[in-house]
Amino acid sequence: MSKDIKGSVMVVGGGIAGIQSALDLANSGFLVHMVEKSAAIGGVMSALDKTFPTNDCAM
Amino acid sequence: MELVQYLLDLSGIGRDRVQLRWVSAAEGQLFAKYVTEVSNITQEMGPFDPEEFSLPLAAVEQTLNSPRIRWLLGLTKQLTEQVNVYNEKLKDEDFKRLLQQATEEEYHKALIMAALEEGPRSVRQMAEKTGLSVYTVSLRLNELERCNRAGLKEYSGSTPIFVEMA
Amino acid sequence: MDMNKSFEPKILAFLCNWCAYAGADLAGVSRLQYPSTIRSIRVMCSGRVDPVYIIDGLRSGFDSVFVSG
Amino acid sequence: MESIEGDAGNFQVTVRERPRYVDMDKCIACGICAERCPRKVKDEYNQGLAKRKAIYVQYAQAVPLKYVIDADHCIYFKKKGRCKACEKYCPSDAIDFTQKEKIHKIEVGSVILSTGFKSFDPRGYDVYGYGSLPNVITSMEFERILSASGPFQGHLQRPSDNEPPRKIAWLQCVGSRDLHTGCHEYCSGVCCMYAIKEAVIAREHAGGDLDTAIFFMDMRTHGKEFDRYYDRARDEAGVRFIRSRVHSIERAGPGSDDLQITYVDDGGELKEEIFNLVVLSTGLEISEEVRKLAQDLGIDLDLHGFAETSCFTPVVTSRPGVFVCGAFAGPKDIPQSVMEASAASSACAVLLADSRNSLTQEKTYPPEDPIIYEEPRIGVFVCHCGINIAGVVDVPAVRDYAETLPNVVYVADNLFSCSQDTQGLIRDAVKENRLNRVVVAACTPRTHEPLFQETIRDGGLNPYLFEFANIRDQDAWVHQKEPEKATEKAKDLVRMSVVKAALLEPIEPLLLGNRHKALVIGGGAAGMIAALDLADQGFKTFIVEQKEKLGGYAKYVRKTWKGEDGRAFLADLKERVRGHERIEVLLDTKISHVSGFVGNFTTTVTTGSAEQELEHGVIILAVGAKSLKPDEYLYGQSDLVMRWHELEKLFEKEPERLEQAEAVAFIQCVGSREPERPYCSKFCCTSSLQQAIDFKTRKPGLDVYVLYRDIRTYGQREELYRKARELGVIFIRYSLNEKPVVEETRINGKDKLKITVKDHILGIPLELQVDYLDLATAIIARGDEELAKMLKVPLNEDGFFLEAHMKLRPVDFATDGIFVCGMAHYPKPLEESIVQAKAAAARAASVLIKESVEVEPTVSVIDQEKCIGCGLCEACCPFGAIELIKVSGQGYRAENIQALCKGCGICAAACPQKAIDMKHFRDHQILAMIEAGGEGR
Repeated sequence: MSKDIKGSVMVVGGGIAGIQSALDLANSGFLVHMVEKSAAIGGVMSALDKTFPTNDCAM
Repeated sequence: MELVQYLLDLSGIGRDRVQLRWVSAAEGQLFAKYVTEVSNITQEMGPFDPEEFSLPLAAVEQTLNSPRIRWLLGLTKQLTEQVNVYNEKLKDEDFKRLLQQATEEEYHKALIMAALEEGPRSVRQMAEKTGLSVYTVSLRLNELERCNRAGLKEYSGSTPIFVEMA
Repeated sequence: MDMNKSFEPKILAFLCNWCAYAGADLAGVSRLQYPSTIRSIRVMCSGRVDPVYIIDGLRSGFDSVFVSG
Repeated sequence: MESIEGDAGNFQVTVRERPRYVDMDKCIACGICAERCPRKVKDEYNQGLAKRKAIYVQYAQAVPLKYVIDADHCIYFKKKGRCKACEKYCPSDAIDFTQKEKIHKIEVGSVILSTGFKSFDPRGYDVYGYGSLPNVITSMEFERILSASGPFQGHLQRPSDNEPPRKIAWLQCVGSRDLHTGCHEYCSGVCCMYAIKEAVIAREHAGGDLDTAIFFMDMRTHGKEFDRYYDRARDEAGVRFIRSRVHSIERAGPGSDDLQITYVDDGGELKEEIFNLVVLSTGLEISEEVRKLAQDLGIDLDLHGFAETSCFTPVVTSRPGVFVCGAFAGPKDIPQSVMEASAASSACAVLLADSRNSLTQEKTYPPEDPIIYEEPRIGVFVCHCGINIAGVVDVPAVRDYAETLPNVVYVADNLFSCSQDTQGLIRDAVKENRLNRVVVAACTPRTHEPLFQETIRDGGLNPYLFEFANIRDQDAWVHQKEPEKATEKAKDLVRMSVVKAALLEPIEPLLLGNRHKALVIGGGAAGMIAALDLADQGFKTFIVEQKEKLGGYAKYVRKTWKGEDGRAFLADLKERVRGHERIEVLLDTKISHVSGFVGNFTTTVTTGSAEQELEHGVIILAVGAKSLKPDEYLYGQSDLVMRWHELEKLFEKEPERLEQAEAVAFIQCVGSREPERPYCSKFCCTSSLQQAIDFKTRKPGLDVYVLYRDIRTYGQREELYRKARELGVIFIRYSLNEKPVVEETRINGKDKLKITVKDHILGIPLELQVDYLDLATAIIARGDEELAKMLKVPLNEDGFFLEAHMKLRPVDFATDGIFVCGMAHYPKPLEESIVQAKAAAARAASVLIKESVEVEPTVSVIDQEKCIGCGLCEACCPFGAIELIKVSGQGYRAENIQALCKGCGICAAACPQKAIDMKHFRDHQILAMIEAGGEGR
């Protein structure tokens, strides 16, 4: 592996998984670049009305 | 909390005016059930009129704030699970009796003080106002006099009139 | 005092943040319906509830006090 | 994203940024542009059920909340140079038609692909008439119909005539578990649960008068608390569950918008039923676009387009340094995606550990405004929460009422107070109106208080100058049928909060040291993986295992469902753990005491008779679970009855037994999904089928029976179910109230078992004679009440550890610094334990890297002038957070140890001198709230 390791990560996709990865990495001291093809992050989960099994609001 | 309920009974307010229930974070259902329960109990008791009970309320509050009761409460565990300075361990029921007795005494004192707050009074007047017997009033008044919380003001005829001391 | 049927009790509630308050939130999440009689105050533990608060609640116009931890 | 060049640790990624034609710095998201835009376009966010403009925001809570021009539909771009209405009306000059596509070259150490899934499009699959029958819709469309921010504002209506439907059917497995061209043979894993949820919520919206039916093949509610949800939907909400695969939907009659479903019921009878609306539970699939991207990046995909991964390294792709998580790695639900996301971040952190903190900056806040020490100027913000609050409580009335309260100088109401733009509004309102106290009336402080505290901090206020009024969880949601009373209650709660807010005072943060070490409790696969990930990131880690060796339940896993060698993996894992310089393993060791808090735990452990204290900053719970030893089906009475991996082991040790056997049977759900244990043990179906396939492959003449209630080979494990059927494994369904009966018998001088089970199609009892019976018994919790109590973390009703949030915080607890993974959380297959272990490591690492730990500063304050040194507080404090110290000339005085104080306030309530008060819950603050609450009688 090259000696010069970059302390940054690119996350491709801004859905719930991408957001969680990005948050964890940022909280652990890494710079995160997030790439999302649509105009806003949130992915499919943001379009759900409620989530099971607690019926919490997906927002 | 048991003590508060005891005091509420003593004062005629009624122990059911305070309700205690345990609910854990996972027991939403239980919470809803308890609120319904407490609502129904309260509904049955009817509205509470703080004006009517202003004297007992003041006395209960004073009792709860009295160092003697706070001490006893705070030491519950120590007194019942360990030993006191005389190397005695109190049984639960003995401690309960002790606490109740102390509470009752303190409450009566507080009632008398609350009555005196409204102005100088004779023993008989105090008994009337507080609903206590003349004998009880004399006993407690004596104690209050000893710790300088109440004192003799004057005689109205041959009847002594007492006042609260600063 | 007349026992008016339309009497709506007003109840002061002290809820422990970690237990009863969370339980109350869960009741909400599960949409369990209960009477709209309580006004709750969040405390960090039911042990915070000084007995004097109860008397104060009654004096302030509540019909009863509900402590839940 | 265009391409990745370079190697792990040092990639150059080329990204193409599409122009928005809106200047992100200037756009204030006022919406005037969209109002003026003359071009209407189908709104894909609302699944085409509504229209949006050619300039738009995706949804009201979008991040970033900035408008964007859809060049494919914009009149300016279509007819060169025309229109420009948006540019004309934009108050902040944010429209910029000259923006061009930009190519960025970004250098990164690693890449995570979380490209997600696309919902199966049933258009090409004409048996369901989707596209031609207006009232046949997909589940995603139905989600939008239910949503308060959706096309019908949350009112339940059907597309054809906007009438409320009275009967709705859900059809499961649309595009999934289906071998037709264009469909997928895998199970999408989430549709059963979302269909039940939609049915339950639809009934809630419709107010009970709605008939809901779900047509399904196997009900796959295998996740935590899922079976309970299913039971409640059936028994309490009255959702009908019909076990049948529907083959066609037809118009109910000429001119009718209703739909006729023809199906064969459980008993083989042909039935017809008419519904007003049919929802297709469409599965998850990988889009062409993502497949192409993967190909360009050199990532191997499996047959179905999901990223190829191993069960042992679930987030690792075929290209080193490129990781994957979420639905791209296989169909899965939200918590599993969230766990994988954390796991992927852990994998990146291991790879890049040496360069940690090289490129990041700490977030800074503006200095606190001295205004916080002036007279209270309170701002009150009342939240609609879509229709969650506003549907019951009269929000504008509450807002207007708040304006009349003392010290209130600013009021506002917001659709979603938690959205990023509203956060900006609150921050600006604080600054513009010189507010120094903020009250938000919304959902619940337990989830959202930190968010608003952060917001006012950005506005220059101390975070403790904030007060929450809970008007959703404890008001709107629980008094849905009494809107007036709920509004009254909301006003009372706001008044109480305002009164407290006026008395709030700033509180300084409390910073404590951090021990950069971890304790992992449990030395199974999950515990070892978590320890390795942490140790590889540079943190010293202890593993405490109560047994005399490492391995846990994983030692029974001979093969993963993908066929990989479980034992070799475990052996390698143990080797790596033992050889790691930063891991210390303590076997035969029990936890006897835990004290402290995040960053500063001290745990006493006992090995034999020796005791020692471990100091560490985080705890990962990986205590695992065990399988039930049942007292039914002759287990323990007949040598021919075994459970789980026992039969497999027997055939391995004594192959002649398999040679001589003529028939074997498996019974599923033994002790699971019963009233006593109403949950699914999740991986028993997969495990039994693996064995069934193995036996059948080795000996094709063997009769293999699987007695089941629902086959739950969720996700891509469905392949096993198909394979087993192909090989001739015989599946017989039984129901809970007619369990199979097992008896001992002798046939031709050989001990055998006779199993009687009712065939659900023929309705008659079947008799099976088998040589061996293997029971898939429930996976049960270890009974960790004591440990849970020591750590002060909750267990659920089934004895598994209960995480902080089922969806979004699947490895955290409400108590900071403690995490859970593996079967201690819920029964799960090895690969999911590994994911969760890595996730726990990622979450733990984010605590361990910090220099210091910030703890809640809402602790006790002791007035030593009033204190008489009686020691009652010291005696009653449950956390040992108060001690008596000697003060010269005054005897003893109480002093608090802030780090240990949890802010419970028992000491304050007990102090006879009233010398103790609690920050943020001060005596006079609470008394003021009581008084304010009692007003108005």
